[in-house]
Amino acid sequence: MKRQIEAEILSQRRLAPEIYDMRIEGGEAAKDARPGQFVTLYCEDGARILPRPISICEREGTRFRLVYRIAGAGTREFASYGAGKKLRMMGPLGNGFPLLNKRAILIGGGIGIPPMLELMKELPGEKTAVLGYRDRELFLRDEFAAYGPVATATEDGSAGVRGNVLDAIREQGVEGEVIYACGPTPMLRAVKEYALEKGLLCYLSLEERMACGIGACLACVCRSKETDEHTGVHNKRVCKDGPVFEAREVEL
Amino acid sequence: MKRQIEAEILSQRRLAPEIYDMRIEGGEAAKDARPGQFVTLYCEDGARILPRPISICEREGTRFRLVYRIAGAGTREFASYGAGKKLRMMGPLGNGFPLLNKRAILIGGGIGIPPMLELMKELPGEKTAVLGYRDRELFLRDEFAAYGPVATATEDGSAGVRGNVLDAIREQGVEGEVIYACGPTPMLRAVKEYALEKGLLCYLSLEERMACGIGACLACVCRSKETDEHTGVHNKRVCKDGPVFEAREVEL
Amino acid sequence: MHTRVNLAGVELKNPVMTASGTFGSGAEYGEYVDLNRLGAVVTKGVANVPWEGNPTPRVAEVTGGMLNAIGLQNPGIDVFCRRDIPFLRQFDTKIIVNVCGKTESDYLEVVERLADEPVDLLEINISCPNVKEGGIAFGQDPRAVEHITALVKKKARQPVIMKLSPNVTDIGEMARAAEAGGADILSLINTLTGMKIDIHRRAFVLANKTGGMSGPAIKPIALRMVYQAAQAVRIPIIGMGGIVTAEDAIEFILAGASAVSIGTANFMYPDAAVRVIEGIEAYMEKYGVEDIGELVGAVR
Amino acid sequence: MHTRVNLAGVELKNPVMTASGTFGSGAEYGEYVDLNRLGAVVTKGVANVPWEGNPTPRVAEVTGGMLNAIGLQNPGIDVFCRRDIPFLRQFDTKIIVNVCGKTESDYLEVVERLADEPVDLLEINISCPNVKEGGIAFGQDPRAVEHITALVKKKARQPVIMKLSPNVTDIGEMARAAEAGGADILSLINTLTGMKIDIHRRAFVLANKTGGMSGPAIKPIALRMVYQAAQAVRIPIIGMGGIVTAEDAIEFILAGASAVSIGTANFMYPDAAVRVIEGIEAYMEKYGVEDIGELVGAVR
Repeated sequence: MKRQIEAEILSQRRLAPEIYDMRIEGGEAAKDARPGQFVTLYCEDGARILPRPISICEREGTRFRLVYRIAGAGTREFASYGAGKKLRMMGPLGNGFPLLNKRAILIGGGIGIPPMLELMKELPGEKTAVLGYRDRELFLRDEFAAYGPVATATEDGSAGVRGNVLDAIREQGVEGEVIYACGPTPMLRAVKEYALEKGLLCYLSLEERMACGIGACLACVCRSKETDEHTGVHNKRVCKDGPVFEAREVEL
Repeated sequence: MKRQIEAEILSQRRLAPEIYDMRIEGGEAAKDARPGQFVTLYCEDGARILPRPISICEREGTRFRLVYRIAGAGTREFASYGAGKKLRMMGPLGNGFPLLNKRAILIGGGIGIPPMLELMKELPGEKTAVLGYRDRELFLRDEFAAYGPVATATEDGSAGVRGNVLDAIREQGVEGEVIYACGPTPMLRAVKEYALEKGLLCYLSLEERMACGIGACLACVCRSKETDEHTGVHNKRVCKDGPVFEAREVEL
Repeated sequence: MHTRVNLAGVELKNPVMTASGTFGSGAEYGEYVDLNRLGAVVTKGVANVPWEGNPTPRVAEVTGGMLNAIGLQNPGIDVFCRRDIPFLRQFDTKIIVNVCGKTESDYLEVVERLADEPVDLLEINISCPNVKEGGIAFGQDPRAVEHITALVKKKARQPVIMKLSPNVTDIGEMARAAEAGGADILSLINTLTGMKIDIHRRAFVLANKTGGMSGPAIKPIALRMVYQAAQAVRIPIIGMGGIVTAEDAIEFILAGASAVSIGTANFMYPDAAVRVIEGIEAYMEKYGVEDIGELVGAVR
Repeated sequence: MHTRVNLAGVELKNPVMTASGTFGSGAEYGEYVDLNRLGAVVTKGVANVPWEGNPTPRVAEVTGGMLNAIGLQNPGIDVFCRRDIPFLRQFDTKIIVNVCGKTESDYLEVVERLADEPVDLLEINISCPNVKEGGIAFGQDPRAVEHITALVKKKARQPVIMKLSPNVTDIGEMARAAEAGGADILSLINTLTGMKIDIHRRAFVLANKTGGMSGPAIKPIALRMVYQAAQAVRIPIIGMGGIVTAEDAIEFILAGASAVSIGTANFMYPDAAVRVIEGIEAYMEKYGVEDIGELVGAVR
């Protein structure tokens, strides 16, 4: 039976302003983790009751590396903890990216970058990372470079191509057969359009406000093209059926 | 202007099961503290919004020593913190005991014992402490002994006189001209009766559930014999007019 | 010592069930908790046809609780009967189906469809604040409550639980209306209507503007209403609203609830219901309570 | 940039005041906060004669909030006029007197007694859940709300704020009733009736059994009701219920409140009101809001 565990933080450091890098012991269940899955962390503060979904940046043995942005009081609480602190955790959750043996473009935007790192490690074929940042705080970029070429875009032009990830792809002539992407919805929408235009297979990792994190509460749905088998309507559950969807499956 | 401060915990240790001993930096305001006053400590957990009143056990310069019992989630939270942690704090609050130059009996029962220690130190005249415990966990007793004779009662008879503080007074022939007491209401009621019977001056430190801690909300009232000047009715505010009352002033 | 409770002739092994909408039909939480331990599983609301529910965001966290505006998304009664009832039948727990509708005939269609299904109790949801039609509209007027209760009772083969809305002036009046309509059991409270605004975007956080508030924050209000309802009627009450721990559950039982539901707490601890069951047993042991019925309404 | 608001002809330097019952008449909190900074001080409820209030315990903490059943203890209007009004007159802030009563004539006696006193606004408390007679009984029926409002308006020399109870099915209906009765301003919400039980003693925690719930936990409900009331009437609204931070206050303003009250937060941070004022100013600066009126009801 799966369970919520008391997970011990192994280390934590600040990677960039508001971006934290936590290593946490995930137990036996962690061994089954796939790139693109996530965990849920629970606050200790009794005023904050809902779990926070956090994508898995890397997994080594039973240990997770979680790189996350402070987005509110809950993630600020997490960021305040150091090694030795235990937090309730569930996961890995969700479906994860399919590992295809095709030439791949991995697109990460902002806090959508971390989950692409484990994928970059595990994809068997040729692969290029395209990372979109706000500014010169290029967290994790060098780590991607260990596994393949990296194209960079920054909104303010302070590094790489000025503009967004698609600007970088076009300007640097990045090519592939399959796209994997995680980032803000406007980015995903543009990536989907680009993939359809180029006739590329495309997997998108979506984000939506969650409650249960395991598919029971139907909070985090997205619009699906077809009637979903589970829900009986045009909705898929981001936490359970996703967070990764083939781009044509979902409406953004 | 008075204020709520961010007070730094200087040290904390466990004195007995569920009884903790915290030293905390009280700032300039601490210098005016009198025996029998209290501070309010605020939880960090957002689910617990009300301050916890804690009696002042000792005060040295700007530092308070607070000895308290874990009575719920809030005090359990306080007990979890070590040196360096900062907590919001107000105080000293309340009136405190009058320091009379008379032969004094200081009666403390259970978690009513700690505030009597500072009083034991500061009273100018001859004084005897009478301390009532549940069992052989005689926290603070030895520290009282440095300032005068101590009579002890335990409910289970494991130390001193078996019974309550009045049993100890009678059995050990403790005498004086003024009684100061802090402890559970049944004890205070018995002490008041004893004092009236013996014709002794008697000051009681009361406890009642508080909200604001400074006299505004009228939560922690006690019944007063006379119409109270502030409230216009037969109620006095434990936090502001008390916690110390001349026994004849209040109905228990 | 035993924790069995009898609700309108249906005997539950213990008084702890899951609150509708927080537990699906048990399949997802079944991976985290042994469903055989539960007194009953109360399913997410099911209508005569599939409902798409509301746009997202559908949830928001608030101090000590959450808002939801799922909008009763459900696959419709056909899928439910084909998939969810057989799933739940595998377990040694009672099955309570939460029934929702937009019109009277919607409710009745589902109730009739369930007549020959192996479900133990029906819970009629006349108190969902998140759907435009039906739902709460039936639950805020005593005449409407009595009327829909009577209609359902005429068709229902299983005993009927009427689930009451807390968004009313006088919960006792609503409880009496349901009892007058023939309800076998009451359950309360459904969620309290709440709102959250994003001051930076200057917009409602929920796509539906308002949502139903649940979680520990609402417990004192729920407890008060359960107490008031218990004073108002003779039929048993299933109490819910912010129950996380056994201590919470016992408060509701002492206030007059014969059974309790665990809702939002499932999102905090997937095994919350089992923790509550174990805690109730420990309490009964500590205080020498032989029959949990001794505790029902013991504080008044 | 300015934060001035005009409430029925009374200009407040900023929209932040203290909620009745949490701030006494300002004397105690005046040691911790500069009363000159506040838009107004709303006093604890005052009746025609002294009230003893309820037995203790009068308060209990709950998740993210508290219950109180003070029972409107007050020294009566004579002491109030002699002591509290002169005290408040020392400060550059508006004085709003909260008026309570058990009967219509109690309210009117206080209103008439205040006619020649230098107070700026009257707030009529028809929504206290903790007194047996009067209080909330006037606040849960729209006809009663309109009636008492009209009676008070006939006698009052100062503009009248009607303070509404959230323990109702339809807050919009209550708001319209007060407006129809001639109210100049509405304030909401008062506390939600709640309960807490001590499972070990098997007894109510509050001597009064139930108490009024306040604090951050109730904010979503309060915000929803302020929004609904603002949609229902044209008169200004003073919003309150769980406001601790400037962000909370701005939510209420965006939902339609022209001003806000800080209540239970005073118990958490004695300078909560000033923190809120400063935070509102910072928000206005950040977003280039020239006049706080631009924000009132900007989300709908």
